[in-house]
Amino acid sequence: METAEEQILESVVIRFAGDSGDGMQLTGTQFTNAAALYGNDLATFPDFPAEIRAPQGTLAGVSGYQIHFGSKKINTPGDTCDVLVAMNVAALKANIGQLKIGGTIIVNSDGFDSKNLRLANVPEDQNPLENGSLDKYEVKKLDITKITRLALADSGMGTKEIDRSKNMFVLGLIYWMYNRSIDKSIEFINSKFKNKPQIAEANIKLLKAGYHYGETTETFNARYEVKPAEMAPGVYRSIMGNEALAYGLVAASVKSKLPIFLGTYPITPASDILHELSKYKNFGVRTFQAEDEIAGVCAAIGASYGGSIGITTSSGPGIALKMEAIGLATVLELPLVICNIQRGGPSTGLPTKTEQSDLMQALYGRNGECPVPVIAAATPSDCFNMAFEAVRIAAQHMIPVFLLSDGYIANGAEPWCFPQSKDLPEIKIDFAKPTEEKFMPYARDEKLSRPWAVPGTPGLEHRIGGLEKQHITGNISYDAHNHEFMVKLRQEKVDKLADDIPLQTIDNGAEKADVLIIGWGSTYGAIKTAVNALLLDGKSVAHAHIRYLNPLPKNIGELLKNYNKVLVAEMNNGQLIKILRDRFLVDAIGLNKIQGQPFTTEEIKNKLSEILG
Amino acid sequence: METAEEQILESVVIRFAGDSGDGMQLTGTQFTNAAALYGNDLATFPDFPAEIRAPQGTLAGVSGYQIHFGSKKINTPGDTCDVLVAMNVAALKANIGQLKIGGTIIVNSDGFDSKNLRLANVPEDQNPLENGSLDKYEVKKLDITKITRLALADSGMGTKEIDRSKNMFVLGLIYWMYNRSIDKSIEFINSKFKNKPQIAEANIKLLKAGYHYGETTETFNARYEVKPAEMAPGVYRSIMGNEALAYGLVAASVKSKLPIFLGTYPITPASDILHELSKYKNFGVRTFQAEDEIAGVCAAIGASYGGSIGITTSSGPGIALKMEAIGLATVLELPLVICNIQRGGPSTGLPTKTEQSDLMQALYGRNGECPVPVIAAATPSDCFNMAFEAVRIAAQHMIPVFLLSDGYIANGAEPWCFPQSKDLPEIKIDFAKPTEEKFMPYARDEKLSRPWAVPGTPGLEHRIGGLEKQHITGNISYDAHNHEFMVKLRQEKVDKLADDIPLQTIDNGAEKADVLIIGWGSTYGAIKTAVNALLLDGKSVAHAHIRYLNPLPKNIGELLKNYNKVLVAEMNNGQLIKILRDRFLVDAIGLNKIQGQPFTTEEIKNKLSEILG
Amino acid sequence: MTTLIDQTAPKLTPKDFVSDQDVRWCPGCGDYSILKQVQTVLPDLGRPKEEFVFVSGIGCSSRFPYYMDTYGMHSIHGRAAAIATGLKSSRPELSVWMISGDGDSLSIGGNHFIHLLRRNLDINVLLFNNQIYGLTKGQYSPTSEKGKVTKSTPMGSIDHPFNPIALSMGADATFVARTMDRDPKHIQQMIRRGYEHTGTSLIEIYQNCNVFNDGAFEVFTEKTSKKNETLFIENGQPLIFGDNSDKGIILDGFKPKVVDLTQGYSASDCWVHDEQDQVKANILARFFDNPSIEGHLPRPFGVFYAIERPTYNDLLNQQIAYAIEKNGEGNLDKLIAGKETWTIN
Amino acid sequence: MTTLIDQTAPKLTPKDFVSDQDVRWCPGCGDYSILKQVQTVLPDLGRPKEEFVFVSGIGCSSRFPYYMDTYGMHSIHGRAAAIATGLKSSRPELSVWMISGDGDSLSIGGNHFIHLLRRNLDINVLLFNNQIYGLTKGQYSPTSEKGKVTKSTPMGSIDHPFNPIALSMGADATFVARTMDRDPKHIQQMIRRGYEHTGTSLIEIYQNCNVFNDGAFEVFTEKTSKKNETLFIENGQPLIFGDNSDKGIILDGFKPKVVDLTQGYSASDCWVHDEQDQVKANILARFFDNPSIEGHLPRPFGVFYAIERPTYNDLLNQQIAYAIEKNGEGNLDKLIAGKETWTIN
Ligand SMILES: Cc1ncc(C[n+]2csc(CCOP(=O)(O)OP(=O)(O)O)c2C)c(N)n1
Ligand SMILES: Cc1ncc(C[n+]2csc(CCOP(=O)(O)OP(=O)(O)O)c2C)c(N)n1
Ligand code: SF4
Ligand code: SF4
Ligand SMILES: [Mg+2]
Ligand SMILES: [Mg+2]
Repeated sequence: METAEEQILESVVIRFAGDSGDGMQLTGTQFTNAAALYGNDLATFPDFPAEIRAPQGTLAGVSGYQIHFGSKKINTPGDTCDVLVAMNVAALKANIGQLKIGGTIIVNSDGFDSKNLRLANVPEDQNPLENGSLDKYEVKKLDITKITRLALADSGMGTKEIDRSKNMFVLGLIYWMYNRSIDKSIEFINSKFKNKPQIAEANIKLLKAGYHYGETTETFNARYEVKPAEMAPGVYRSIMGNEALAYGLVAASVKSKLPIFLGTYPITPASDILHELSKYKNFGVRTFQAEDEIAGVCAAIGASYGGSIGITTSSGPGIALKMEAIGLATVLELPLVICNIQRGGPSTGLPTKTEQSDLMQALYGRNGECPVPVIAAATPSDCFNMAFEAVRIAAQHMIPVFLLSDGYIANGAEPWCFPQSKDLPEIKIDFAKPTEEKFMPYARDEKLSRPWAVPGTPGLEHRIGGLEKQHITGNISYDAHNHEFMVKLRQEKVDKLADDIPLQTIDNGAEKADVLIIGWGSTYGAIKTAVNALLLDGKSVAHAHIRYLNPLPKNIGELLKNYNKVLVAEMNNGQLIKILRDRFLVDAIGLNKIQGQPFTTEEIKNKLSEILG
Repeated sequence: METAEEQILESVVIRFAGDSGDGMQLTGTQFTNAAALYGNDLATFPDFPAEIRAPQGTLAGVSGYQIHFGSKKINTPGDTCDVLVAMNVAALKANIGQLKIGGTIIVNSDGFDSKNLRLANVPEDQNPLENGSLDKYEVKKLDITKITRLALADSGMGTKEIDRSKNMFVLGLIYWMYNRSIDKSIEFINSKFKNKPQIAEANIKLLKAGYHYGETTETFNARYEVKPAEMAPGVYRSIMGNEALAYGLVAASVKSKLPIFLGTYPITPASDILHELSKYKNFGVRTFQAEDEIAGVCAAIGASYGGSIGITTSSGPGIALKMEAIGLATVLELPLVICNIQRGGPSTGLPTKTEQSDLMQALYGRNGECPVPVIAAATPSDCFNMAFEAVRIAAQHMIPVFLLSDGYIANGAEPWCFPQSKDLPEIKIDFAKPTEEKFMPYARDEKLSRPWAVPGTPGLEHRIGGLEKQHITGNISYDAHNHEFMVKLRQEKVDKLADDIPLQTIDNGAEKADVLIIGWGSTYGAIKTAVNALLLDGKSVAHAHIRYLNPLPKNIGELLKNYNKVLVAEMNNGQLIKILRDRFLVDAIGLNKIQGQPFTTEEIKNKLSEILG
Repeated sequence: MTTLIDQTAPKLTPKDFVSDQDVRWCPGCGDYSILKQVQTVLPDLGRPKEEFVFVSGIGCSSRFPYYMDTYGMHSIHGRAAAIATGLKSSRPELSVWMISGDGDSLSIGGNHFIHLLRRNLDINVLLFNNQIYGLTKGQYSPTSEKGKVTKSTPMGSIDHPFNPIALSMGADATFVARTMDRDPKHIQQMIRRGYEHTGTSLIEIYQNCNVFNDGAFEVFTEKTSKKNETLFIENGQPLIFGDNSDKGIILDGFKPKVVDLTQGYSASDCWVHDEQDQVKANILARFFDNPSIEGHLPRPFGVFYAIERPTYNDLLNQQIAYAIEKNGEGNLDKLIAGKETWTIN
Repeated sequence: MTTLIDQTAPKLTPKDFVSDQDVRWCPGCGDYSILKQVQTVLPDLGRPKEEFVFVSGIGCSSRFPYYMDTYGMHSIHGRAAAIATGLKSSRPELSVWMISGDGDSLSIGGNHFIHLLRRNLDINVLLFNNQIYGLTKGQYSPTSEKGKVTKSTPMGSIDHPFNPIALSMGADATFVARTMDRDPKHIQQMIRRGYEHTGTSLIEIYQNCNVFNDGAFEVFTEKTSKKNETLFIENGQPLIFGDNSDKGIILDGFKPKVVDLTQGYSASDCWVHDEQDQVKANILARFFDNPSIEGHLPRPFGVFYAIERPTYNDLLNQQIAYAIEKNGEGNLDKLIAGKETWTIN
């Protein structure tokens, strides 16, 4: 019964929005998996409140999930959406601004009753479903609550439980609209509710109900087809940043033969790395949920001393607490990987929102002259690469390494043509071995790295500590010139790392142009899309994305000279730009967004256009 | 019996050096007081080991105290010394490098026996008293130990106790050499050993013995006179930086009528501020020795919320621990003064040595965009002014303020023409009062400061916290634009403080010149002296000393344009220079010393001369 | 806005303590009840509301101050005790309350917690123990039972949990009590007792997190099991519990034993609770078995221990007063001048 | 440098544990004796020296590792417990020792300290208690007695001090002991017992700081008073002390009382020490009066409490082993691929 006409689209953005309890994150994730398996390229953006479950029906309680999928290369979750699912007034109110003119709204009309209007602070006489304010959109009004209750009337479940299945109806409907199979979601439901067959059945029933609703009713006069994207050949999966980061660490552990020890304390949005790694005990991964962040990082340092690769994960406030210990690790010259999944600051700030405002903290947040390498991941899948790199640098150079990610890529998803284990490079580690000579714990190799001598090795007994050490012997030294020498040596050790990282490349655009836009971290997708568009318009613009923030790649200074203007886009009030201005005395311009939200492509395009004049 | 000829000198540098147990710090302080009371200008530099009492006789155990006093303006403790007192081989070995050719050495010959030679790692056949290596100096060899034992033979004291009085003999001798009265020291001894008259008597006996030794023996063929300095009229006292800092806080407390609450944890070299303030309970000063630094700063924040001026003191590693809480105070917008008495870093580093390497930490050491004012004291007495300023800014602007000092000025002394209470400005504080309207805790005045409403005030009940707040109401807000607005507002609040601080002046030299040397903090004296000398030589050089580091005085950009070259001298690896380069794109040059020791005048002169060409 | 300085001001009601902010806990969360009981008790304490200050850390429970129309601070994770210490030391006349969770006070804030107890500041501590990290969505906490499967312990937790009452006793607390979210009257009673105690009053509150740890305290709160699984202790009263108050606790040497009061034992055989007996309070603190163990002891609720000891805030302010009395109010000019000065004309 | 893998290698001597660094404590400091006793005991433990690791925080006492010719780390203030936890969890076969001071472990490091005890990692903790901050030159510490005049408390301290033994019991330590710097044989005995214990062994060592707190433990260490002021407890032995072993401790209900064994009481009346009795260990822990108080109890030395409980390090490594056994060693390709993949050709 194919009543609806079929249209082919290049890409679509859907935003699911509802109450925290409405299961929008799950709906989004399920649709994401289906789109990924279908072969679309995609990017997602979950956007949820800081409360576990803020009061139902209120603006504070709205939880959103946006997916952008298409048959072309997708770099961002989309500035605006084509379809908005709104489970209640609050969800509509909070998200309508993002909907394209002419876009489709699927609303649960039950969520627009007097109570919901009141909770969302909408006067009774301004019900958006009735006051004409949605005239510029295509509104599909469904009483999803009612349908759900009817469908499950004789399931024997209570109303509260029944209502919780509403999202499955929505999912089914959207599957139908975009011509997707519901099979994988059925599999998922069956496995999720393995021990609650009644609930599994109810969910499946509604999923099908939603699908059939689309097919049967004439609510929708069109059905859409978004063809698979043309992507490089290979095997793909869908991946989120925190997952990728955890895999990257495990991969590096396998490739270096160093067991992982994670010392950490839960904090949003970093906790998922702990959750992931705690599952991989059969890789020899030890996870230690410590009493606080300080204990987390210190335990990691203890483990590194013992020959593991010590890792610690956190977000801004937790990272602040770790700084004293990171200073210790710097002087001990032990490997340590510090993952900061940044969120909105300062202080507790906006815990569930994204930001890039901890770069300066990573670079300078310790007492004394205490330089450490800092690297940053650009996309969800890039978290894998950079986590691998962080371990490699830390272990081969005997140094603590900061890996910066943020809430946006940590929770965002994209298709990933993942590598094979055999194609990943080995990370060669040589533990110190006893020799005839007296062991010198602060002797150095050509990388200026010192030997890693692990307890249990006969003959290499030695003591290390946080007081200034004598060059070579590692004994305590209060000598004035030794101190200056060691401070400079630790700096040189970081600087020399520039020999062991890739040169900076231009990601997009010409080697010489009018404007160079520089980004780092999660702004990659938005900048890429914006620059792509401008290049198509024939604009003289280029994009460089810095993954290695300290030391900077050796050629950056040279590269900057090839552009008349330099724009530095950051989700903070201007941090990388300070470094570039200081280092290269270049009059770079800042594009800054500090809204807990990623850049839109438009914002970047507009700024670039303004500069291009 | 005036056998010795008298010479008049403009200034003299004496360095007392001995074992940690030899009482050199006390000797130095006593002589300092005497010189100060006599009317000399002076500067001092105590230099002691990290251990409480490192093994006797070793290089690690050497404790030194240098005093530079004169009839002219004295700005530094002196690059080199005229007189070196060395109580043993180790003390001689560690300090001989600082003695001027032709200078006088007073040695305790008993400290050069086989045991002492061995402890100081000097081969038996290279006893410096015998191998001619001291030929270029005037060596006065005295067996001070023997004299002391003889003098106190029938005191009834044990040898160990007797030996501990050696330093009094030295002090008496030096008093004689420089024509000073021993009366004040006798007073001091009597009051110090009020309950131990036997020890008091022994000390006085030796003090006199030293004095008489100079007078009687013909060891010294000259006696020196250093006339009082020409100083501005006024009442003077001798002052050390940490003392001055504590007084400045108390003065600000009196002038603002805000009681002081100090929440802190001991750490070198900041502990003395706690020790000082804990004595002033009759000023209503509450000191809380907390369980750690975090509790210290948090308790101060709690007290500030209650209407006290919350203060916390520490050094690098402790400051690192406080950062999360300082972020909270920034968002709470409560007054807080954070005093960092900097020491050698990173990590535990060189706890008893000086450094200026925590500037970046103060500016950027927190998560998120978290700007706070940073100011720095330039000399021991300037600690008074800047502590007063820190309280004023914190309380009037409702903001945490960093006050930077360091080990050098914290323990160094100088004469101080101290102010009268009546001449100090009032610090006007208006606590919020109930009005007809609903209280808005985040409403703002023209300084962008919010009201300070203290618990106990009826009608002003309100809640504050570390989550992002809504403008004006202070309620939690996750709104994207409000967040950006608040981040910028907090930055603007700091920037606007520039209206409330003095413009930058040129301390020395012309308004336009070839080279401008910029310093901050404790480098003041050395730069001043060096620039003075070069100006006398007719060189085109000037000195600006920055006390307000964030925000910078408004005219700094303009001022920099008046000089062809800018040199930034810092006891770190280049921190302020980064800020200036970033802000003003000026190709400033760095002069950096990271040796745990202050700059010498020579070092600065040499660098300036090199640049002047 | 009424001004409450006037002593003849109308008596406060619970509503006066309700702030204008929406309460944002999950529906069904045990925190609601605790909030309500605090709002119920406060008006009765005869204190103007501007004298109350609620200080919290971070966690679901720590959102509490926002919902109270008093002074309040939602601070940072684990540090409420330290902030409250500064406030109470400098403003001893205020009524300072600390709100915290098992993570907030026993994990990251553990050090401030034990130091607060030993210093004995006059602060009322409400410790919301839900045996889970609620706000960060369900990791195990220092009070979670061994073997607990959570997001961070897929194979079960291997940490031996703290016994908060025993830890508090070890830290020399002067007032130690336990209550539960589902017994409003008892919470009210404990809050009142805590308020009346001069010194730090530690009140552990079993609080159900129905999202991440539902039913953790079910055996103690559900009608069917409550009477047999809980032991309500009262000063001077024998330890009796059970469906029909038919069970008692006796001490066999130092070993507590459950006896059947219908079978040869009577109330007068039972151990009589004495709040001032440290040894017995320690024994009671160890009534902490897993309720699924055969022959386990019931879980005590009520005041375990309450003694008087000078508070830090009193001692500090006494020193201040004494210093002023002895040396006179500080004279700034004298202070700055120090002992020795000289004059240059 | 000899390699010690060889089991037939020559037996180690104390000298083998002396590093090449000069010992830099003040002459007369109690730390010297403790160092010596550790160096005396270690060779007897039958372990190659490369398996020993000493981890310390910051403080005079924390310089200890530098003087031991073993692996060691002098870390940062208060964090030794956390560092040792990471090391022992990942390298359970090493013999891990933690050296710390009363400030290091009970002030800034208090939280890690109590968490270490509850988790029960197999680590030997030597807590050098000198009731003062030595390294920072003499401020009072969390174990200093009330009223103590120090640099930071010119009018006397107002903090009620921790009782480290009671605190450790409250934190569910499995091994709790006390000894003193001036009793070499006893330290050695305690160190051996601690080493043999599987789990965290907390050994509090009274240590004289002759520069900033001289004589703090004089009544316990001086010949003239020692016998009457100290009570050496041994498992299974009656609690007897006094100049001629003429005094005993009996329990009057729950109240310990000193009795005169020459006057009607005999050894068999005395309380017999049982290391596994938590209640009695708690009572002993409270033998903590100021020795100047009339009728005070003697201060106990020895093992207060010792029970077995699975260690965190064992449990963690068992989970690892079990996971490998159950799921096979991790396959990286499988992990990365996850559950669902698709192929583009
Ligand atoms: C410094 C820091 N670390 C970690 C966090 C993340 N965090 C917030 S609340 C919390 C634990 C919450 O547990 P609990 O204290 O028991 O409170 P509940 O939510 O269960 O009421 C954690 C780990 C944080 N906000 N700050
Ligand atoms: C983070 C930090 N805070 C403070 C200090 C200063 N500090 C070093 S040791 C110490 C206390 C020493 O006391 P204790 O632990 O009892 O050791 P002791 O010297 O008495 O052996 C303090 C406060 C420090 N080094 N680091
Ligand atoms: S997560 Fe648990 S503790 Fe937090 S509000 Fe929800 S039910 Fe309450
Ligand atoms: S200060 Fe005290 S504890 Fe430290 S080394 Fe000296 S005597 Fe020992
Ligand atoms: Mg909890
Ligand atoms: Mg100590």
